[in-house]
Amino acid sequence: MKYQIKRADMRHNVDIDGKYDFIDESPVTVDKNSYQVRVLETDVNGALKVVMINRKIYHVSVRARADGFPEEVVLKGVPYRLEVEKIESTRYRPPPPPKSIPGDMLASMPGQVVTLLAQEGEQVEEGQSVLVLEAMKMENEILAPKSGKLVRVAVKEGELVMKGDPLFEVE
Amino acid sequence: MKYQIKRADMRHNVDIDGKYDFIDESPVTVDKNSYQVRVLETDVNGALKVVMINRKIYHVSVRARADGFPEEVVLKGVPYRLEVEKIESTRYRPPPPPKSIPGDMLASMPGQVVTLLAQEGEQVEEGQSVLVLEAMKMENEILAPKSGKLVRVAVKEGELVMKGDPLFEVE
Amino acid sequence: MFSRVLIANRGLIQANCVRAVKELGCRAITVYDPGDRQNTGVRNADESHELKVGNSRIPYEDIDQIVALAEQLQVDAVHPGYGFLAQNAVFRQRLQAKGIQLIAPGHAADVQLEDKPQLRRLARSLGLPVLPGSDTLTEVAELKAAAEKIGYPLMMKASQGYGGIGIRVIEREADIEPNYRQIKGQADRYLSRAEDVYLEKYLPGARHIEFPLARDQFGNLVIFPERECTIQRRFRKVVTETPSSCISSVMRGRLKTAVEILMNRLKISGFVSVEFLYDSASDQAYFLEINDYIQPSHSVSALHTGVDILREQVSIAARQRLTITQKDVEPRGVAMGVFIAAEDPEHGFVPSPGVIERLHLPYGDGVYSQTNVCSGDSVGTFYDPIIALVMAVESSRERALAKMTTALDGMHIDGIRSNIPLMRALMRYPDFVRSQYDARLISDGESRERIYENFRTREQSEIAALIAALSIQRDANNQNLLDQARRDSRSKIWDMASDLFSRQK
Amino acid sequence: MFSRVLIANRGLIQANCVRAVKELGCRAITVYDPGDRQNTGVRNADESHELKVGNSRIPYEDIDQIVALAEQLQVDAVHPGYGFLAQNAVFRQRLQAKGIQLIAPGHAADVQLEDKPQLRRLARSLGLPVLPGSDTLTEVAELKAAAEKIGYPLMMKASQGYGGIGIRVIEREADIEPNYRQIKGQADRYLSRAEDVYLEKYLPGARHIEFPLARDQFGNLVIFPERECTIQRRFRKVVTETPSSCISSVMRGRLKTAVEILMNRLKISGFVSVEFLYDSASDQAYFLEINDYIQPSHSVSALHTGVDILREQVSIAARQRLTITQKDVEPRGVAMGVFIAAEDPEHGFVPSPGVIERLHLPYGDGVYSQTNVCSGDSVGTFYDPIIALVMAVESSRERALAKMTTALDGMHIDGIRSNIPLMRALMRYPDFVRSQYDARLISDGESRERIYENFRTREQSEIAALIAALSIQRDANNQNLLDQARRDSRSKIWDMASDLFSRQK
Repeated sequence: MKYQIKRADMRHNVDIDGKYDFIDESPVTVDKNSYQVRVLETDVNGALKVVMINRKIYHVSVRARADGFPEEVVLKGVPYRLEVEKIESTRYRPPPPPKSIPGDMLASMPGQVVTLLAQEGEQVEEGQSVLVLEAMKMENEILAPKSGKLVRVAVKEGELVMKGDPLFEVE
Repeated sequence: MKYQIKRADMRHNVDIDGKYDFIDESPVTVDKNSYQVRVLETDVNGALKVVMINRKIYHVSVRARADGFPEEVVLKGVPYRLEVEKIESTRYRPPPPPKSIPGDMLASMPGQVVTLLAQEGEQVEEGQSVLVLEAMKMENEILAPKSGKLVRVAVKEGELVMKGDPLFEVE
Repeated sequence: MFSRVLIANRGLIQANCVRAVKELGCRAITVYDPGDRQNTGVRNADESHELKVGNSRIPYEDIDQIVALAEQLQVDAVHPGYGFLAQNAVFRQRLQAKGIQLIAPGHAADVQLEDKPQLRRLARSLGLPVLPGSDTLTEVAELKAAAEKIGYPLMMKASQGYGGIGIRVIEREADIEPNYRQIKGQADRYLSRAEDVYLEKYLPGARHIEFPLARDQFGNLVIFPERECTIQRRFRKVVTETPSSCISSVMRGRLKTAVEILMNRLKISGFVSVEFLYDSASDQAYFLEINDYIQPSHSVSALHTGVDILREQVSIAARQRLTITQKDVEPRGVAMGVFIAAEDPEHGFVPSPGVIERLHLPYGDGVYSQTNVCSGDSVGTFYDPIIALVMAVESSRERALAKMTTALDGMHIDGIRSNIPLMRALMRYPDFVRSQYDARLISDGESRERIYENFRTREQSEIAALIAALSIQRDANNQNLLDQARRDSRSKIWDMASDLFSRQK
Repeated sequence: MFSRVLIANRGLIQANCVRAVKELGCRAITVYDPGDRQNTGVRNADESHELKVGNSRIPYEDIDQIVALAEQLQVDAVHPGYGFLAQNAVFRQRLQAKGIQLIAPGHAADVQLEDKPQLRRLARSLGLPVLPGSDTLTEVAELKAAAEKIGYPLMMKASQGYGGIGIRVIEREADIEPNYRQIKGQADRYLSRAEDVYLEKYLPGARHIEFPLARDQFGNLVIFPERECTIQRRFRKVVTETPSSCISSVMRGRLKTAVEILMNRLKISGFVSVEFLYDSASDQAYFLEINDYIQPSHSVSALHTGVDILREQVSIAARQRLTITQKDVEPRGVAMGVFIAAEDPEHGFVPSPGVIERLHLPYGDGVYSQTNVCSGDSVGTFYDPIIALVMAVESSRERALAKMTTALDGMHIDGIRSNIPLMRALMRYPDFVRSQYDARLISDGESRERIYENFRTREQSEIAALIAALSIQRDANNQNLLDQARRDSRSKIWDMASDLFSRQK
């Protein structure tokens, strides 16, 4: 199959032959270059962990969107945000990118809410600090994911939150 | 219960009260000294791994003879060979020490037999080299455990052995 | 010398203090959070005492409990390490009341090292340049008036702040009130006089230079080669270089003289570092503060000079003479240290807790690493996310940079995110290599993205695309196999599929 | 400079070579046994090639495979590290035939560094003292005759031996034949001329001193402070100190001059160390051999002097000039290194394979550790059991010893046996502390037991007895509970028992 993948302002064309399972070294073409690829290790779900490319070992991780399509590849620790734009195949199509940014914010780590910087009902701008969460002895400002009305603030100052707890929602 | 334990040319009298389980700090008397003892960690079989004695953490391991009685205590890595001589209790008695040294020698590690230094049927002295086993790129001389006749040599030069394989037997 | 010393900290500094105290022939006693029982320092101490975990979840900050224990254990002195209670005046007083010494610098009776505005006044009176700023203030109106006089941008700082606590950049008058509220809120949990703040002119383009030094009670003074620690995130030091690459030897001499004057006036006894801001545009340095605790970066100076700084520190506190002279610390080459933290620079340095599946530290000629974790350990969220210090020593800065670059390329932490990739990228970033940067270099998001982008080559971008495509391809392939299997359950395809899956594991 | 360098080794030296080669701007290519894929050096190399494992089980010694790979990959040079093929003349010739350079010292055409009897003759002709000994011999009768002339005890050594391979102490004539057979048997697997041996007078009371040095193709020579490596087990170095504590500065000067004469005569280009035996009773030193490969102990010299020895070594091989001068390596304090091995000194140093459950390395001011394993790794039986190097630097030997003692007390390996306890005991042993010892100190069983016994205090003995008793007591207690439970199955005792067991886990 042929993939078109956008990374920053570059577009890469990746051509992968379906007949390989990459347990042995097999070729993949990216733009004008050919790479010899071998999968050395995957996790229990089959996600790529260690890949050898042109004889160099890469520890990788692939972060997927909710629909399962990759949105970030971490290569030897360096994150590459990318988007799968096109797949040439009779059977598979990339889904359209999500239309709207979700406005609810969940705690990404356990911690303590030390300061609320905006009130329920207020209008907030994208990137504005809504509250300060302290974890690992450091303050983390939690920003509004988009501009809009702060319809709900789910926590109080001084409250302890666990990872995944809802913090607030912007509409 | 009271224990008498011999270590090198010293005899220690240990007095342990049966009512403690040592999950909390509890006293044990050794000779004229009292020690506060708490068991911090055991393995799945209940064998001691980490013990706090007078507030100092000791990582220990106890090696037992075939009959289950301790013969070596390793304290922060230092081995102490000892013998339980007497237990004052109505129910428990230490068994007599084994009467004869077994004459068969098993491989204590995987390796390759590189040289046989004595032939089957030969008379050997305790401590005499019978064969050389190479493991980890180093030669290990395997000695006769007692004096007697080498009744069986179970391996050939060049042979690979696994841990526990019989090597030879002295009678 | 002391006979019993309590070490009230965790991790690397705990183990290092246990070591130093034992080398001096004292009994090393320590405390631990139940979750820290495996820590090296706990295993090595002559006595270890488990702390009860209260509501604060951080027993190392539990003054009542630690003071009670220190008294009960009849220790002569307490080593606080850094962070936690290292600069807590209440802790020091409580110990003093029990006749127990906190291992912290002694000084002239008429000054308080933790009162930063007072130190600024004193430094100015001795002829040291200090930045325009205010005295201690507690009212928003006063703060606004003082800010007007100093001019924006400026820094608002808790008067007793340390370690990045209670410090904010103020761009305009409207920022004063909310920031004062936030500083007070944070300081309330760490400092005894949370309402005290002061203002200081903000020099965004300046570099941070500090002179570590030891001075004993007999007035013997040794000033170590200065450390540069301009690369910070959230006002915490990430990269340390010694000596600094941005100051001339004339400036170095001038600052050393200033340090000497200040130390003799303050009658310091102990180990401190005197911090300056250096503005390269005007070739002017300003006294900033005195760090009156042993800093994590001290390890870089120890490697550079061969001096056991911790041992000297404990020894001075016990009223011993310094065992080194100025000659012993003359610079020899360049040493560099990078703190590796379990945090995610891509997402505003949020902590990245989790299990370290595997940890590869770099080692080699001139490359030395230290850590307080093992493969298999969990990184929690309650403590400082620093998990390792990587150091390089070389004959020149150019070589030290090359060595640090290769060292960081050879460091891997599987299982959690860390700042390693950012540090690798930083070592290759032209402005850093040319020593033309300031404290915003990695703390500013846009600047950080430039550093990354410089590090992302065309080839790596192609490989990232390849990985993304391969990841879908394999999903699709697995799907194919399973689809076919469902259609023809009598075929051998189930075996093929299960074979494929088992080979992937 | 080279453009592509193949590193044919594993573990710490592989990672260190990958690092050095990358710092020099070359492409670092390496090979690995499939079981070593996680090794740091493999992850860090620009290219890694998996070796096929043949019957020998040690693919790093597979000359055919590695030479073929080196040719196919078009490398300029091969770094052999130490051990394996580092001193294999066949390997060197095979590479040379393909136009590939082995990174090993160059020398005058009329000598062969691996031929030890030849070197002994040459050294004697230059006026260096050598021990009474024989030329290369291959017949038992000749060996007996030569031994008669030299006098017992003596050493029988494979002429091309290295790293403890093919070396035996001979006490009497009857030992000659069996030992010759054993040496030949062992040498057969490592050396190309296994039948060649020579005899040398054995000085049991002597100390081992070696002078590491670098000499480039332009004749520039830098002699590093000497290393003492008298503490050995099975003729392998365990403890390294630099400089040595047993020779006077007059002797040091004399030996340095001897080294200089020898090196200039041999026209060495590269990094070697020249080893002497020093007999303190007669204050006389004897030339022993030239170690023509980078030694594991080089890390101690690198820490002591701040010189990147590996990088200089690769750079000299690439016909570059030395970047250091004699002044750069003047001794500054004392450095000490202890090799930690997964072996059991209580049982004749047998290897102790197994899984490292947890590994705590010591770190601190002046304490630097290096390892090639992680917690959770297995220690196999096919490779060298060295798993870590602990180093200390200090201003004096006394302080270095105190530091190393505390460092070793703070090192823990859970899961396997190691030589750590013996090393802790050694650092406290009066003869070692007073520097009055010889090479038998830890290799001799009785001497080793004395070292242990000195370390076993009355208190520790009591605690050992306590642990033994406690261990039985708990077994008995558990038995009681279960006995009672069987008698009265309606009681709550099952719950108590299962509760007790679950709390123990």
